[in-house]
Amino acid sequence: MHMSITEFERETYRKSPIHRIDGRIKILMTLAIIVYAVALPRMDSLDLIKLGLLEIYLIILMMFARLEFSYLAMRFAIALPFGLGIAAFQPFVRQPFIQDFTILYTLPLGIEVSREGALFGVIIFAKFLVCISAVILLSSTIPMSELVSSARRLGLPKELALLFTMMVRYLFVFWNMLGRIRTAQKTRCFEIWNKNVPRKWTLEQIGYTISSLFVRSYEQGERTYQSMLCRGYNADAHVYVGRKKITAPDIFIFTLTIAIIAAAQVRVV
Amino acid sequence: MHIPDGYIPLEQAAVYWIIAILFIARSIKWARKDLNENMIPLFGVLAAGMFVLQTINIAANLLIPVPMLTGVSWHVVGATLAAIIFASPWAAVLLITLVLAVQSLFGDGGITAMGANILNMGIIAGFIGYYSYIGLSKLSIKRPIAIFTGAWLSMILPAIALAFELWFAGTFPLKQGALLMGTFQGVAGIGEGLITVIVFGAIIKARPDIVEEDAPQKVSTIKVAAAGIVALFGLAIAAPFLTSSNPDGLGQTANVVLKHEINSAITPLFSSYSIPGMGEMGKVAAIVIGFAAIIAVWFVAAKILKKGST
Amino acid sequence: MNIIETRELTHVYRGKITALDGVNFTAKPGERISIIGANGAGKSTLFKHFNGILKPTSGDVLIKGESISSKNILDVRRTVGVVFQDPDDQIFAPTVKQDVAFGPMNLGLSPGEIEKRVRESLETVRLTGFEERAPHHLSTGEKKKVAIAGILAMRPEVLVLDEPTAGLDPGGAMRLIKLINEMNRYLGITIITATHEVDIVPLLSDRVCIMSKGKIIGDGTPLEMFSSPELIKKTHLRLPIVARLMEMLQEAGVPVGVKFTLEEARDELLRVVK
Amino acid sequence: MNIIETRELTHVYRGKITALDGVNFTAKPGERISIIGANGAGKSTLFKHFNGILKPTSGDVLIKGESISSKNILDVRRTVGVVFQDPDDQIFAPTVKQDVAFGPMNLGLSPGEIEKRVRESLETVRLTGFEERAPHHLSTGEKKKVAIAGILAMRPEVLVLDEPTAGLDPGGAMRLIKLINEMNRYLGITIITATHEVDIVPLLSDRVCIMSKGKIIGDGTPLEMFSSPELIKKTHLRLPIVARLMEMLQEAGVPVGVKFTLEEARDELLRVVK
Ligand SMILES: Nc1ncnc2c1ncn2[C@@H]1O[C@H](COP(=O)(O)OP(=O)(O)OP(=O)(O)O)[C@@H](O)[C@H]1O
Ligand SMILES: Nc1ncnc2c1ncn2[C@@H]1O[C@H](COP(=O)(O)OP(=O)(O)OP(=O)(O)O)[C@@H](O)[C@H]1O
Ligand SMILES: [Mg+2]
Ligand SMILES: [Mg+2]
Repeated sequence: MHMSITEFERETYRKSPIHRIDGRIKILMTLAIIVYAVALPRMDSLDLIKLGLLEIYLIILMMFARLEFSYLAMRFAIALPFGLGIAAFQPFVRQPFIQDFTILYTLPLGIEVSREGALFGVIIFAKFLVCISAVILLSSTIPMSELVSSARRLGLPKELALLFTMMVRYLFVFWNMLGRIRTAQKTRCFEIWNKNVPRKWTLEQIGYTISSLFVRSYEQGERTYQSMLCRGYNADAHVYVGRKKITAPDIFIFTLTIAIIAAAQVRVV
Repeated sequence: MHIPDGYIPLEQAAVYWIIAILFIARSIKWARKDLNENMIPLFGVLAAGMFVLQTINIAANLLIPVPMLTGVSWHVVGATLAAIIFASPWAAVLLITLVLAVQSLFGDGGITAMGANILNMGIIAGFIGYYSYIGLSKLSIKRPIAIFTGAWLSMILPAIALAFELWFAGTFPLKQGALLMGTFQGVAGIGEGLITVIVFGAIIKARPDIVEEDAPQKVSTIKVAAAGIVALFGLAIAAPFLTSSNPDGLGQTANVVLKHEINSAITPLFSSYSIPGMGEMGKVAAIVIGFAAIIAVWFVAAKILKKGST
Repeated sequence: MNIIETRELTHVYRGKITALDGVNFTAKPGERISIIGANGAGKSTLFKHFNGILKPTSGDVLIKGESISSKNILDVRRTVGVVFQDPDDQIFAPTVKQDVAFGPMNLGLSPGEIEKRVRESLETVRLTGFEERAPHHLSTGEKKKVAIAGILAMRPEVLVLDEPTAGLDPGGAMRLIKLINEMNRYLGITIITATHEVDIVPLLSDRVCIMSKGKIIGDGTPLEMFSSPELIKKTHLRLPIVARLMEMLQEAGVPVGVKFTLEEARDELLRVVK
Repeated sequence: MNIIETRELTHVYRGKITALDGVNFTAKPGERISIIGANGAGKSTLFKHFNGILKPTSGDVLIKGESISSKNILDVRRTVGVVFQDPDDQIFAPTVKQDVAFGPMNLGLSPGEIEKRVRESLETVRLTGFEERAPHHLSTGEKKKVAIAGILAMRPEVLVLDEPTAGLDPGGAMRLIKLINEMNRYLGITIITATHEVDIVPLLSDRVCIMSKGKIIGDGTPLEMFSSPELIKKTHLRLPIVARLMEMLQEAGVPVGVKFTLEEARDELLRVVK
């Protein structure tokens, strides 16, 4: 399970028609798709067709973005479990907004599986899937720094932008530090279940690990920040974002997305 | 703990978002005034640290794919830590907002649901954690215990809030939800408490220059008392639902009230997703309008902040 | 006028550890100075004062005659470029190219100029082809090169290098020394280096300062400094190898002078042999 | 039997960068081996395989004839002590003393023995008095010394040192070299070093391996390795200074042999002069 943050960032520097689209457009597109998906009625089997249509559209965009299959698989593998839990629960639950339940099976302990519950579970999972796909597409085709500057152009307050940038930068520092500390311990035969040493000592070491992780990352981060200052960085200089023109392909893709959403809504009745 | 997209209906998500935006705007004011430049690296590292620790958790999740736990996975929240270190609950709101934003890019927690997530893990957790810590410190309780309790409460109360939110959304029954997530977070809260105590202790020891040790004494007692009253009030409202044998029945009563309060304002626009007389196109138009409305709120908030900054 | 001057500069880390103890140091424009001294002598701490990264516990640091303050700090950092000892303190961008471009970007240069400087700096340290690599995933020597390129791209008036050759392979080290000397000769850039590799000191400097326990206890030409055995011994230093060999021959009764560079030593020995 | 052996060891970083490319390396107990090569040649990557910190992309690493696996990994790390190039990869405890005691503690030694080893290791690297300091608040050289002390305290059978002298002052470097040689002579500890300081190679090793682009392209005595100019040139290396001076004298017509250490060179020159 090694998806380092650098690798994640790397994918965003590919060259493809999708990567080239203006960041603002990509953000708005993503929001439009997510908001539409979430807005679909709670219990309507037609939803599944609409969501399916959107999912196909997103997959096509991913293909145009030339994202590697193994990379995408990893991204989905990380994201999907978050939504699975609650969805998998639905068939057993009596949703308050559903009047009649058709019982499909009765399990031991009197747990009943209802068709409506199952349908609702499938629908929220489908919604979740579409939203995740949209987010993965966005975050795989736009570098963090550009995401921030695009969000700035869309009105993100500069303090948030600055702190967000710093945070992303320190992600790498922290990640690195974690690796270093683990190596340091491994080299010297540290093992949590080691029976040669008192339990108390091991617990203490875990505590030290967490504290040195934070303190050393912080100090490393501070030194890095100082060296950024040395190279002429100051908070205001960074926050300046130049103007950027929206081009014809940008408008095209945005219109296409809205059109697809409209088509899903109007055609699939 | 992170609610994904699609699990709460849009109109409810919008309400949470509006609350969140108000709090975020105020927390940005805090940053502008009280976050000096030397503290920026610490802020960034803490935010990054919260994220990385949670990423390790993602890995653990994949190793132990217990479906029930994945939706409500254990997370180091860190709101209390941030609030105590920066001596302000607003720091927690801001920091958690950033963490949630990056997490949502990894698919952990939704975009529309982010408002609710910020409400639980940033606002409720931050304020509860901070004021519990301050309150206990004022009662001259030992610092580690005060921190631990604050951090523990900041895990368990948001879990109850979450149970309510999912219940409103109709995706999870209230009592089971509260019991399940409460227990879960109650246990996870022990880890959270320990980590908060350890990290805070380490930072104080390594860099006494950056953290004010006597900050608790400076907070006015009135503020702490007010925070306590708000929290108790919240619990007083929640308790009947949690103890009732038929919370859904109570919910229906509550719903009647809520319909008049919130839903009546939002339902015509969102709930049926249509504009009368426009047929299917009307639904599309309604969504576009709703979408535009959220962006408008965003813009207005940004504008107000911009005015303040120059 | 002195381009860098410290007056009774003292630095105490967290109220306990006195790393600098009343340092008076001056550098004139165009000088080539090496600072040598044992581990923990205070070299890196001194360097961090040259561009205002650390604030004096007491005393003063003057750049071009002006004391460092929050008003002129940006100018100071444009004037004095410091390459830190640990490259991890210096590199942070996601790609090598972005990292090297970071300084020039902040100077507000045109995209064309930035592009040019990045290319040139990377060529200088022989890292062409590494543009899209992540700097954190390089070998130690490669990281060091990125850190140096990042400062070179800013074209500072004073170049301060903390252990520039540590971790570089001999080829890379020689190229860097040559480059530094050229920058000094043709562009008049002031060069201040800290190093433990005494063999390169004579190649890199006209003036040597010896530090010990937070103080400068010796200041003069390489010849002067290396001819006082007690000073050298006391500060855990040694003679450059060439000088040591000449000294050993002297002791064995061969009538040779002590030389510091290979060429000089060869000529001296040829004189004796013939 | 070989104490360390690699068979066609290949390491590819994140599916793209081939750092090791079919390396066959063997070390016999008691050998003193130096590995030299340009920046990015793959030295550090190779060392990280010696104690199983990295896993081979293909090929095999055998310690005392056994392939490294999760079963014997603890034994492997007890046998092979690696001092990494960057001391920050090695130190993490809140105080120097705890850091050095960390390894012995994990080995399950008695408190008295731990105390003794910590004291001895710190004395060896001359850090007595630093026990209660925080290791990450030390100078670069001091950190390096803590890292070395931490491994010495574990008394491994094989001591692997990645650039042990980089960042150490000359006095410290000489002391370390002496210590390493003593450990080899009296305790029979196998010593494997990677270094860019070619001048210390003849002092530290009986055998030199030259790495280039992830391969071992030369293996022999220092004399053999340094006598092939193309090999040296190609790998960005240079001759030790003493050897270079002798070579320059040869070229100028003086009838001397190429020597590597100061003493040998002095004797050779005295022979010619008299
Ligand atoms: N961040 C810090 N906190 C506390 N003490 C420090 C810190 N950095 C350095 N010191 C101490 O200050 C003294 C001077 O350190 P400095 O890094 O300036 O030495 P140096 O001459 O550069 O040594 P080296 O040759 O090892 O790099 C040392 O005793 C060191 O332990
Ligand atoms: N973590 C990493 N991820 C990707 N590539 C890496 C990583 N570490 C090293 N490399 C690459 O692998 C190659 C070998 O690196 P290694 O660190 O082994 O070199 P080295 O011989 O130790 O160099 P140096 O003398 O500079 O320390 C280099 O090209 C380097 O860029
Ligand atoms: Mg130093
Ligand atoms: Mg290396």
